[in-house]
Amino acid sequence: MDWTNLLSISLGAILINNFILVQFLGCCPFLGVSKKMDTAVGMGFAVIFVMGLASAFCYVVNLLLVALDLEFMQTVAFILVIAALVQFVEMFLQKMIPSLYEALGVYLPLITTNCAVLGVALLNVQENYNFIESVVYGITGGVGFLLAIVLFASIRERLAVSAETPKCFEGFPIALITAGLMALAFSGFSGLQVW
Amino acid sequence: MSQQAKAKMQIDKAYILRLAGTLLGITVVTALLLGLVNMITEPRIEAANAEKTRLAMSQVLTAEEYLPVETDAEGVTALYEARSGGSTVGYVAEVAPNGFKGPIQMVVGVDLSGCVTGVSVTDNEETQGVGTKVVGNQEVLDQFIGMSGTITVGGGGENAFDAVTGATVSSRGVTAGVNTALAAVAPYIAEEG
Amino acid sequence: MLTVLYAVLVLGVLGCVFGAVLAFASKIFEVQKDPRVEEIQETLPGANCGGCGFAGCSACAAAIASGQAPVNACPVCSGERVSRIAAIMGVEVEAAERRVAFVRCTGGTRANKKYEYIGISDCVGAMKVAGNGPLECAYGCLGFGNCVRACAFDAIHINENGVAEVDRDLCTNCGQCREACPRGLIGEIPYAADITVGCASKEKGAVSRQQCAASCIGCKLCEKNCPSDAIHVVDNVAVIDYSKCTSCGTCVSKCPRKVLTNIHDDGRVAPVA
Amino acid sequence: MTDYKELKLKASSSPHIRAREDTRSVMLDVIIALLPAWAFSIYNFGLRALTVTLVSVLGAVAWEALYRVVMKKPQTVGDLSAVVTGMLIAFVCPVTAPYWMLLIGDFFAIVIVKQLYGGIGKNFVNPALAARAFLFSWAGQMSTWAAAGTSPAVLNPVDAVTAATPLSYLSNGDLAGLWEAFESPTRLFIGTIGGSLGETSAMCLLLGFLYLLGRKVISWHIPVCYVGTVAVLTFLFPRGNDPVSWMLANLFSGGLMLGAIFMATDYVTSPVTRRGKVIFGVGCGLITVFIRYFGTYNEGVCYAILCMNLCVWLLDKYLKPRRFGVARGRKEAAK
Amino acid sequence: MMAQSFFGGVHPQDKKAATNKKPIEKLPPPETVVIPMSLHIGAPCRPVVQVGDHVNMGQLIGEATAYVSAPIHASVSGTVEAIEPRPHFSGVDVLSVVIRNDYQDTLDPSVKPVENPESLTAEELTKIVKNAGIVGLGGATFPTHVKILSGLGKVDTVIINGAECEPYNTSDHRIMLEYPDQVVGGATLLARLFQVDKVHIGVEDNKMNAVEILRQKISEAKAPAEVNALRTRYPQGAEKQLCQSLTGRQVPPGGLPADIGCAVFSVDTAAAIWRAVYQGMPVIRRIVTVSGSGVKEPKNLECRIGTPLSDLLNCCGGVSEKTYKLLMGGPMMGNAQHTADVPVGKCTNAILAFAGDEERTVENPTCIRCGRCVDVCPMHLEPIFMYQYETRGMMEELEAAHVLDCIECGACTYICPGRLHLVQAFRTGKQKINAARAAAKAKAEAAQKKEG
Amino acid sequence: MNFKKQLKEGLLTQNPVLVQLLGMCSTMAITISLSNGLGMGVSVTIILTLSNIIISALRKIIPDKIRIAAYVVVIAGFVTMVDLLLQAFLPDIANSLGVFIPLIVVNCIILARAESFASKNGVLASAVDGICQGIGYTLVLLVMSVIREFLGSGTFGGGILNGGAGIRIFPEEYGALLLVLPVGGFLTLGCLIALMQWAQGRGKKKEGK
Ligand SMILES: Cc1cc2nc3c(=O)[nH]c(=O)nc-3n(C[C@H](O)[C@H](O)[C@H](O)COP(=O)(O)O)c2cc1C
Ligand SMILES: Cc1cc2nc3c(=O)[nH]c(=O)nc-3n(C[C@H](O)[C@H](O)[C@H](O)COP(=O)(O)O)c2cc1C
Ligand SMILES: Cc1cc2nc3c(=O)[nH]c(=O)nc-3n(C[C@H](O)[C@H](O)[C@H](O)COP(=O)(O)O)c2cc1C
Ligand SMILES: Cc1cc2nc3c(=O)[nH]c(=O)nc-3n(C[C@H](O)[C@H](O)[C@H](O)CO)c2cc1C
Ligand code: SF4
Ligand code: SF4
Ligand code: SF4
Ligand code: SF4
Ligand code: FES
Repeated sequence: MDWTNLLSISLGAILINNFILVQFLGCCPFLGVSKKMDTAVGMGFAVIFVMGLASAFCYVVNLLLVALDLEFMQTVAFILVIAALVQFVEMFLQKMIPSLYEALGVYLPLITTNCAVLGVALLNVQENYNFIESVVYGITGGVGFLLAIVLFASIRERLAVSAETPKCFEGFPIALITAGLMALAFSGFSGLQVW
Repeated sequence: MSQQAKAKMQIDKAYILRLAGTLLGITVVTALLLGLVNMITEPRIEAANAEKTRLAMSQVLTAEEYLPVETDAEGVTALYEARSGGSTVGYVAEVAPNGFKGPIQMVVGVDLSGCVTGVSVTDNEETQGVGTKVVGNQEVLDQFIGMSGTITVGGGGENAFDAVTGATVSSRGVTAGVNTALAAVAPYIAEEG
Repeated sequence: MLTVLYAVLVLGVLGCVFGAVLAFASKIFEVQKDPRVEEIQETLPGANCGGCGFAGCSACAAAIASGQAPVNACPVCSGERVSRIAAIMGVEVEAAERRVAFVRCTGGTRANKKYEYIGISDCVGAMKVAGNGPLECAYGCLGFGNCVRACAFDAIHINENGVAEVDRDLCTNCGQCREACPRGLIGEIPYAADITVGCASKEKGAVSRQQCAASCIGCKLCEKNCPSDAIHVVDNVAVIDYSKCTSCGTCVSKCPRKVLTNIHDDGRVAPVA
Repeated sequence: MTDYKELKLKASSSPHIRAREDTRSVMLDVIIALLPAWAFSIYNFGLRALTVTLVSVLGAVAWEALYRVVMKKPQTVGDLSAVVTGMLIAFVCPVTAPYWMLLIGDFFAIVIVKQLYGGIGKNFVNPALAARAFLFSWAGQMSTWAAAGTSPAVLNPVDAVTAATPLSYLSNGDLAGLWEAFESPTRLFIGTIGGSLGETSAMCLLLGFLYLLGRKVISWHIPVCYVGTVAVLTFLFPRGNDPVSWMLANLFSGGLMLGAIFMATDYVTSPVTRRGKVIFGVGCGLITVFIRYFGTYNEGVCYAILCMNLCVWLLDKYLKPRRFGVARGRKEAAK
Repeated sequence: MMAQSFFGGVHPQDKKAATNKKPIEKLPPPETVVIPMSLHIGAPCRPVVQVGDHVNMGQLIGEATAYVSAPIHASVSGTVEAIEPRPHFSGVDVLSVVIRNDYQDTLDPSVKPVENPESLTAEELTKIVKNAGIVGLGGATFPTHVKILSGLGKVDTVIINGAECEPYNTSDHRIMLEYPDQVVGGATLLARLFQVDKVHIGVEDNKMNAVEILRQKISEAKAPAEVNALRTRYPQGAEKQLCQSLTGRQVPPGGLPADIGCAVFSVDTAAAIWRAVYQGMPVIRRIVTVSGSGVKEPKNLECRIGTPLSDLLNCCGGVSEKTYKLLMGGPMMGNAQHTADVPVGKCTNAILAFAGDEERTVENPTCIRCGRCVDVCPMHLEPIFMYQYETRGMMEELEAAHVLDCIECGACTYICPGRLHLVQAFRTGKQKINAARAAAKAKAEAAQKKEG
Repeated sequence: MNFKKQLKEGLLTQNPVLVQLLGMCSTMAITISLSNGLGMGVSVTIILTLSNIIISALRKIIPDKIRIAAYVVVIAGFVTMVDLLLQAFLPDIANSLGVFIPLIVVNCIILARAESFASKNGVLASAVDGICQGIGYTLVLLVMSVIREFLGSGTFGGGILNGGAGIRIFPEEYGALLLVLPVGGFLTLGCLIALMQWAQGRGKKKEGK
């Protein structure tokens, strides 16, 4: 196992090509569930969980598709897998681990339609990642999402207690501008090459 | 599984069948349609891709046909032997060096004397306005024509590529690509000559 | 053709399997919920104003659904909304007359000040500084807008005279402003009321005349002239009994201090010349 | 005697006396502390250093005034914070940066970063640094460095003599080349080198630091932790075989001193507690070295501070001062 | 010994030079005194005289109505003219007894020294303190006998507070200089009361002459006391900070000094205890510093409780017509007055008139997040955030930020370059929180009653 | 059914991006040239309309429990078809839209319309809804593209006009590069939504008077 390779995949997914701030994948939950820190953290972990699982499952499904020369069906097959997975996980948690469901539950359905999850499955194929790499990419992509959403939520909390924004900028506009300034800060990591 | 759950499932067999059946129906129809569309488009997509590669190759080295050659040179995605009138006129290598943001897909033509005949970038993710000054500017890339051996970035001299200010990384990238191609082709030329 | 067949097979199998798995799962992991909670919550206004006494609209919905709170627990919901909730719960309620908040002061810039106040814009805060705030009148609106901040419906504002004024159409009578006002100035009138008393000063006439140009001095002219016995001076200030008031406007024309107004005349409290 | 009824009294809540320092005087102190570095830049780069700074300051003040007028908000240019921002924007740009670029930078800093959030005290990233990052839109202009001791033309500096900055040697790990070009750490310290307008002279910036410390405008925590972290990391992981001179070269080149003294300490975008400040400084140091070593940008200071700006509320939230009367280490009893 | 200090605090110009060398002058008693029935924290007194009654100086006119309350005495002899609400320095009108002075100063027969001061039991002493109407004369006016009772048995360190950290004020300083016997005598009584072998007297080191005089008196009288010079730093005199400076212990949140074995009394309180025991005199006089840029001739005055503020100012040559602020108390903690008619109370240690630029308020206070308020808060709070929570109505967050710990010292507000009205916001926030708590409690009680 | 009303909703009052705040990923990611905006907009409109039609037609058949899964498969099917067709016939656009074509599957607009409109309304109404919402989406993409392309690269009509290079309005070196990078996506959309909110506020004020 090549550790540096995995590390560089992780670093890429977290900092350099952050799913939200650089690749624009998963903006809806990013903007929607970031008013408060605790919900943002919940969402972040839910995304990590689902992105990891989706990477693994889609990798397996993709093996089948490739074997049968059915690459053009990737989108359909992946999204079916993800939708089913999310729904299954949701039902499972609701019954078996209600406390975790309470914490994550409301966010899970949102994740089905989260670009980041399908995105990670498709990018795994594009980058030719093997199973381990795919899973690592999925999880660290989720970690990048968590990082971004936690910082974002913390800033939005600060804005809620101090900012005086013009009326027409209240709500989403200022949130987007905030995200833009975050992306500006993260642009310092672009092109980072550690190994 | 608990007794209760089992009982529940038995009662609902019809329901389960219905769920599975509906999903089955929808997926089957979708798959059918997709398969059909794919049948129509696949040849076209393949043809388009092949044409694109051919076009790129013809830009860097004119020849009648390009025959794939096996190579295990590092960093080379594909190597073609360019033939015209039955004889080899040179080689074209597909390489993908790292640029500023990701791999720069490019093809490099090399003639039998080991000189670059042309460089063409087929796909890249470089920054618009910065990296594209290198990868999107054929004039800059044409600097490579005629160079051989190992090319350096800047520093003057015959085999030096003048980096574009502000886009050193992209410049280094394409240069590395050309060097990889030259290195991959070298053994074949040696054989030939 | 083979590809198409494979496509159909693979996706069909996937679909079938997931359909079945989800179906099983939905049975195994079934959790009972009271669907009414959600329905009620959708009917509630969602302002989370707290007027009902529960921690936000969802808590209120849960309380209503479980029968802990009456169907009209939400003070903000009136008429149609209440009957919808009642329908969800399967009970009946009778509609009550709509009432709104009313600020019993029109002094503001016309009230005399004891000193120049420097400090935070907060009525409670201002009252902690010398002499219960800068106004000479101990009953007047301070105009620092605690009520405005308390209102979840944007229904109360500080007007150009520097006193709070309720927008009756937006007001839901949730009572949040009433609780927020340290002067206890905000009362309640029927939505349909016409005549209002714009002062709450219990000071004797001689004193309140000195303190504010817009004060009720308790002269009783209104009381004496009211044909319906609907207005009385209680504690040096006029009070209207809306069950008797016919909106004839006699008192308005008699009031020497222009404290009485017919707010439906021009929709707002008339400024005193 | 006095007729007490005639007095025009005011009343407010206690306290009734206030310290002399106000926002304006604090900003004035920062401007004063920036003067040595500014004077040095004029010595180093000629008259254009003066005009560029003036244009940037005027631009920043004008944008702020304009925004306040248009939005019908109380005028705030009097607090001089826009002047500081304007000066610092000029300080972090090459002296050859065209005037229109500076004005765009001013707009970005003042209107987008600062005023949209409500003005002074409300923005969450450093306006001047955000402006610099935004000006990298024109990466070519932002990475052309006039050589020290030359004076680019005031109006059209296209044919200015350019030269490599110490940072470009550092990013290639070329310590020998660096000393060949710049002689000694002393020269780097004094600052007769190329680079952004106001960043070259560590000496003058440290002078400003001492002034700010003496006036109690800033505390030592952020600058010392920041520079200290960079020093330790560059000493421990040198490129080349001379850790000490590698470390010194890293400390005195690029915007480290300017950033650590004037920009990481910006009140608005740094934590308010001491513990928060320490972590903030260390974080800035870590990211700076990380980007300098591995990034495509030669300089990491700007992005390091911007990234740590994003964490300020977290640091504020989780690094509260220890509550009075509650013993250290003991969990606070709930009520 | 330079005692270890507390965290934070500020160092305003002390401005004490205007009066700290001026001996205490006796102000002639006024024509009428207005004695409010609320001169202390706790329940107001019930008047025990009627309009038209003749009263003697030192006679009880208001009796305590609750456990936390202290009796009130006539400060002159004469006839009761009115019993009605009158302006009070707290800002609201308070029921007051108005006495027309007959200028006889007829002493009430109840005013007589204790016969055997050396052999008083703790119980007897506490009773004397209570009957003399002694309350915390350092400003808090908490009934001293209640403080003693709640501290008995728990206290191992008795502290006399001579810090006088507020700028301008010099009344405690003059007391220590001119009545060191009373202070040391009070300390001796307190030592006996709490059965400690040493009483700590804390004095800021800008009053070294007082330190020396007290040390001399202590060694002369062999009193069980020790004087500690403290760093001059506001709020050195706040009791929690003083305890920390002298003992290194911190009073837990919501707690009292007694919880860490301390009891704090101001020098004036100590002197009052001595007077109650050795002269039988209840609290009817007060030493007041009259100062500030608006006062023509700053002085230290001894006056009767109930003297209108205008009398004191007049005695000092009146005030400049540019005077824009009248304060009762020091500039950091005192209350702004809207009229000069309010009377001197037991807590009045200073009267200030400002005509210069002390105020320095601005039209649009704006926080620049400088963090100075956090640095100076002696209670380790974060005023900047508490302010934001208060002004945005975020009461839960405000409470979680421990606003209730705030001692309202005003250090944060003093230092704030943005000129925010921080303390006022905290006072307001505290009131709202307490009101909400009371409402919740009332609601719960009502619900319980319904059920029960 | 009221075409005009639905069109107004799609374009303004219920604009999917500016008001419902849906489908923001693609809106911000791909709007750096006119061709991108147009390509994406038209693709989404077509897919939205088709999927609305099918879902509306099937709404009575699909059981609730597998609703989402079924919708998603239908949508994904259309997306893949469009993707394949684009690759075959418009390879340049397919190339520059990249991964965002398959990602149309998860574009919240489509699922949101399926859930909130198509699953409750008739086929015809759903088709119209798809078209109107699609036009509203496309319009925003076009505006974003034009702004970002103009300020960022100094051209108009990139990828379409002037043989794909676009019409140059000012020299490339003056373009604010960051506007075509992620930063610019966030900022431009933020300002656009602010503009929308401002217009709404004014509209309300006028109504009030
Ligand atoms: C937003 C942005 C995008 C950039 N994109 C590229 C790029 O695609 N290719 C490149 O070589 N440099 C790019 N750069 C510039 C590099 O970061 C770095 O400044 C440059 O490679 C160093 O060039 P120099 O040594 O020629 O001045 C970009 C810079 C910025 C700010
Ligand atoms: C309601 C209340 C109860 C108090 N109870 C006691 C007590 O039991 N023992 C005590 O020593 N002091 C007690 N105090 C007095 C405080 O310790 C302290 O002297 C007073 O709050 C003012 O102190 P400060 O001037 O430092 O704020 C009490 C104060 C209040 C307001
Ligand atoms: C900020 C602050 C400053 C204080 N400064 C003094 C002071 O300088 N001298 C003093 O005697 N009491 C001062 N006090 C009051 C003391 O906290 C405490 O109430 C007093 O010393 C107790 O003694 P007493 O009850 O005898 O007044 C101050 C209180 C606070 C909150
Ligand atoms: C010590 C200090 C440092 C400052 N540094 C900066 C800075 O780096 N960039 C900037 O735009 N403004 C700076 N300012 C000015 C001001 O605080 C800043 O514009 C605020 O961010 C505006 O809200 C500084 C002010 C002070 C007092
Ligand atoms: S004005 Fe008062 S009662 Fe009316 S809605 Fe607003 S807060 Fe509620
Ligand atoms: S009505 Fe009451 S709360 Fe509202 S502004 Fe007037 S005094 Fe303040
Ligand atoms: S918060 Fe309270 S205790 Fe802290 S400095 Fe301010 S007034 Fe003093
Ligand atoms: S001292 Fe004032 S300006 Fe500074 S952080 Fe505190 S409240 Fe803000
Ligand atoms: S469009 Fe909604 S998450 Fe991407």
